Amino acid sequence: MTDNSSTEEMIRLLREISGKLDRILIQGSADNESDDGILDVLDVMTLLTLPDHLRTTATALFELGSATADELAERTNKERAVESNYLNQLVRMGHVAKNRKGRKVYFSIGEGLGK
Amino acid sequence: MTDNSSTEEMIRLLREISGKLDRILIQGSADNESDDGILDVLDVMTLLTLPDHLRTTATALFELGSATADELAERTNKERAVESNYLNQLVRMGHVAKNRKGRKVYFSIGEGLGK
Amino acid sequence: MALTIAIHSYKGGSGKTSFAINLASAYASVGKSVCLLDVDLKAPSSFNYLLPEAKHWVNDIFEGRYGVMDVVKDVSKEMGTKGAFYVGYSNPDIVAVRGISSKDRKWQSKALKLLMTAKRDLSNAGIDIVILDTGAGVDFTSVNAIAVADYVISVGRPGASRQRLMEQVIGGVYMPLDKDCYIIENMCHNDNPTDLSGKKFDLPVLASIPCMCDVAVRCDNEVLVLTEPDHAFSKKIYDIMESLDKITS
Amino acid sequence: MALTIAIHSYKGGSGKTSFAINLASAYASVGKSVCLLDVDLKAPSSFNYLLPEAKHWVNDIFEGRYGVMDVVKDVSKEMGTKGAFYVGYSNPDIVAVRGISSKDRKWQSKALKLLMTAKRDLSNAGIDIVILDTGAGVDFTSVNAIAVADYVISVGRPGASRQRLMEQVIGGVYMPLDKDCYIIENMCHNDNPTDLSGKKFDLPVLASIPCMCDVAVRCDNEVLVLTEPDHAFSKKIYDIMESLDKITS
Repeated sequence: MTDNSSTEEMIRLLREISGKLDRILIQGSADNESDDGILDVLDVMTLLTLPDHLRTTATALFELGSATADELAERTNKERAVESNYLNQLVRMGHVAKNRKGRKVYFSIGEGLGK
Repeated sequence: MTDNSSTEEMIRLLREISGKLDRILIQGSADNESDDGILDVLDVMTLLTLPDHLRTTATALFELGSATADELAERTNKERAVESNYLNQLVRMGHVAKNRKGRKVYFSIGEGLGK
Repeated sequence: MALTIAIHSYKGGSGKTSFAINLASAYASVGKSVCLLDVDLKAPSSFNYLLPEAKHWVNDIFEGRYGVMDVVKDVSKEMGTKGAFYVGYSNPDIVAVRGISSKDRKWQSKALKLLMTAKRDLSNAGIDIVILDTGAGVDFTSVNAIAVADYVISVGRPGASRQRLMEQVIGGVYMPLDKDCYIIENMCHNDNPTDLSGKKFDLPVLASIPCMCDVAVRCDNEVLVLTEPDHAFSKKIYDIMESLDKITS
Repeated sequence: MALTIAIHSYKGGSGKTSFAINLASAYASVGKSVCLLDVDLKAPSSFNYLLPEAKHWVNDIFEGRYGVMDVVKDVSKEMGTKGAFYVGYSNPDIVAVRGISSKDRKWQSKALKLLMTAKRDLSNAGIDIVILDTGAGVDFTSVNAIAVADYVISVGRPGASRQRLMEQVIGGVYMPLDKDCYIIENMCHNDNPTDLSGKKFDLPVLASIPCMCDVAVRCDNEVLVLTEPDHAFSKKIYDIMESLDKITS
C-alpha cells in the first residue's frame, strides 16, 4: 500500500465510523422518549396530541373531574357504549384511571386525582 | 488529494467523531440517572437557586463535563481544598456525582456523565 | 355560568395585556361584574401596579393553596367602575417566575383542574365575565387558560412572519381545543401589505386597532377606557365589547 | 474561542429577533465569520423565511441527533456577505413547538450541555462570532442560552412596567450567572418619561433606537443592514457592532 492509498483508506474508515455514530445517536434519542413515563399524566399538551374523538372525551373528563361513562355520555351527547369504549382506550394509554365504587365505575384524569 | 488536504480532512473527521461521542455520552447519562425526582438533576433554573460560591463551582463543572477537584480549582482560581469542600456539598445535595477512577476522584453533573 | 374569555397572543409584545385590562375595565364600567386574572405566571403583567395591591397571588390558586375568591380583590371603588371589578395578580418576584419553568407535566395537569375549579367558583360568586390574561405563545401558561375559556381573543400585530406563526397556533392549539376564536389586529400600520385574515384560516377579525404612539406610552400608566373614554383606542375597545355581547348572547 | 453573544429580552415584542439578524448580518458583511442560531424553540423566529432553508433544525442539536455543524447552513452567497454566515433555525411546526413545553428538567440539563458542546464545535470550525437569538422572558429557552454566552445583550422597549420586570431579570438571572450585560433600548418614544437605565441597576445602555414605523414593517421582509446600510436603523446596528468590538477586544 502506498502512503496515498493508506490515507484514503483511513479517511474512508473515519467516514464509516462517523456514519455509524450517526445511527447510534438517532437510536439513542428514540430510546429516551419511550421510557420516561410520558404516558401516566394527561396534561393539556398531551391532550392536543390525541385524536379528535379521544380529545373530546378527555376534555369533558377534565371538566367533570371524575365521572361514570353514563355521566360522560350525557355531557358529550354520545352513546354510552361509545364513550365507554373511548374511556377504556384512554385507560389503556395510561391517561385515565378507572376505579370501582360499589356498583359504579368511575373514570378520572391521572393517578387517583379526580375531585 | 494532496497530503495537506487529506490531513485536514482527517482532522475534520476526527473532530466530528469526537463531537458525536460527546453527544452519545450526554445521551447515555440520562439512562443511568435514578428516577426519583428533584435533587438528582442540576438544570439551569436549579443552578440559579444555589448560593454564589456553589453556583460558580457548578457552572465550571457544567463547562468541564467531568473533573477532579484539582482541575476545577485551576478553572475557578480557588484553593483545591475549598473547591473540594464545595464539590462535596453539591454531592450531598444530590446535584453532583462522585466517581473513583484508579487513584483519582472525578466529579460530574448528574450520574456517571463525564466527557 | 360566567363567560370566560382568554386573551391570547401567539407572540409577545402584541399589546395583549393592555387590551385585557381595558376590555375588563370597559365591562366593569358599564355595570358588569368582572374578574380579570393574570395567568401569565412566567411574565407577570404590568397591570400589577396599575391597580391596587392584593394579599395573595394567582400562583396560590395553581398551587392549590387558596381558592380564587381568597386571591382576587375588588378594585371597583379605586377604579370607579359601576360593576364589581375583581383582579388577581401573578407574583412578579423572580424566584416565583423561575420556579414556573421547573414545574412538571403532573403539576400542569393539576393546574388545569384547579383553573377549571376557579372558573366554577367565580360563576358561583356571581361574576358575569372572567377575563384571563394568558401567556404569549405556546406554553402551559397560555394553553391551560385557552382550554378553560369559552372564547379566545387572539391579539396580534399584522405582518408576514406573524401570519405564519398564527396559522400554526390556530391549527395546533385553538382548533383541537374546539374554541370560538376572534382576532384583534393591533398596532396596525397603513403601509403593511399583510393582515391576519388570510385565506388559510377563516377566523373573524373583530377589529383592527391602528398603531398609536401615545397609546404605547399611556397604556403603561393608565387605563385609557376609564381615564379617556373618548380616545380612539377606548372607542375601539367599547366597540369590541359590543360585538362580543352580540356574539355571546 | 468564538465570541458568543446571547440576544435576550425580558419581554416579547421588543424587536429582539430583528436586532439579532441585523447584528449577525452586520458582522458577516464586514468579513467576520458568523453563526446565528435561533434557540427559541417555543417561538421560532421570523428569520426562518428571510433566509434560505436548511436541512436540519436547531432542535436536532438539543435532542443530540446532530452536531451544530450538521445543522447550520452557510447563507453568505445568498445574502451577499463578505464573511461566512451560518444560520440554524428552530422548527416552526406546532407539533415541535408544543413538544418543548413537555420537556422535563433532565432534558433541559442535557440541552445545556449540548449547547456548550455546540459552542466549542463552532469555535473549532473557525467561527468568530456566535449569536444566539434566545426566547423572551424567563424560560429554559432563554436561560440555557444566557448561561452559555460570553455576553448578553438585553433588548427592551422603555416603559415603567418593563423597568420593573427588567430589574427582576437582571437580579435573578443575569447577575447570578455572572454575565457581562448591555442594554439596547429599542422602539423608544420621545415623550416616554422612563428609560431602562435606572438607578437600581447600573448596566450600560449601548444604544437607544427610536421607534420607526417603517422599520417595524420592513424588518419583516428584509435584512435592513444589507438592503439599506445607510438607513438610520442600519447605522445604529453598525455603531453597536463597533461598540461591541471595543468592549470585547
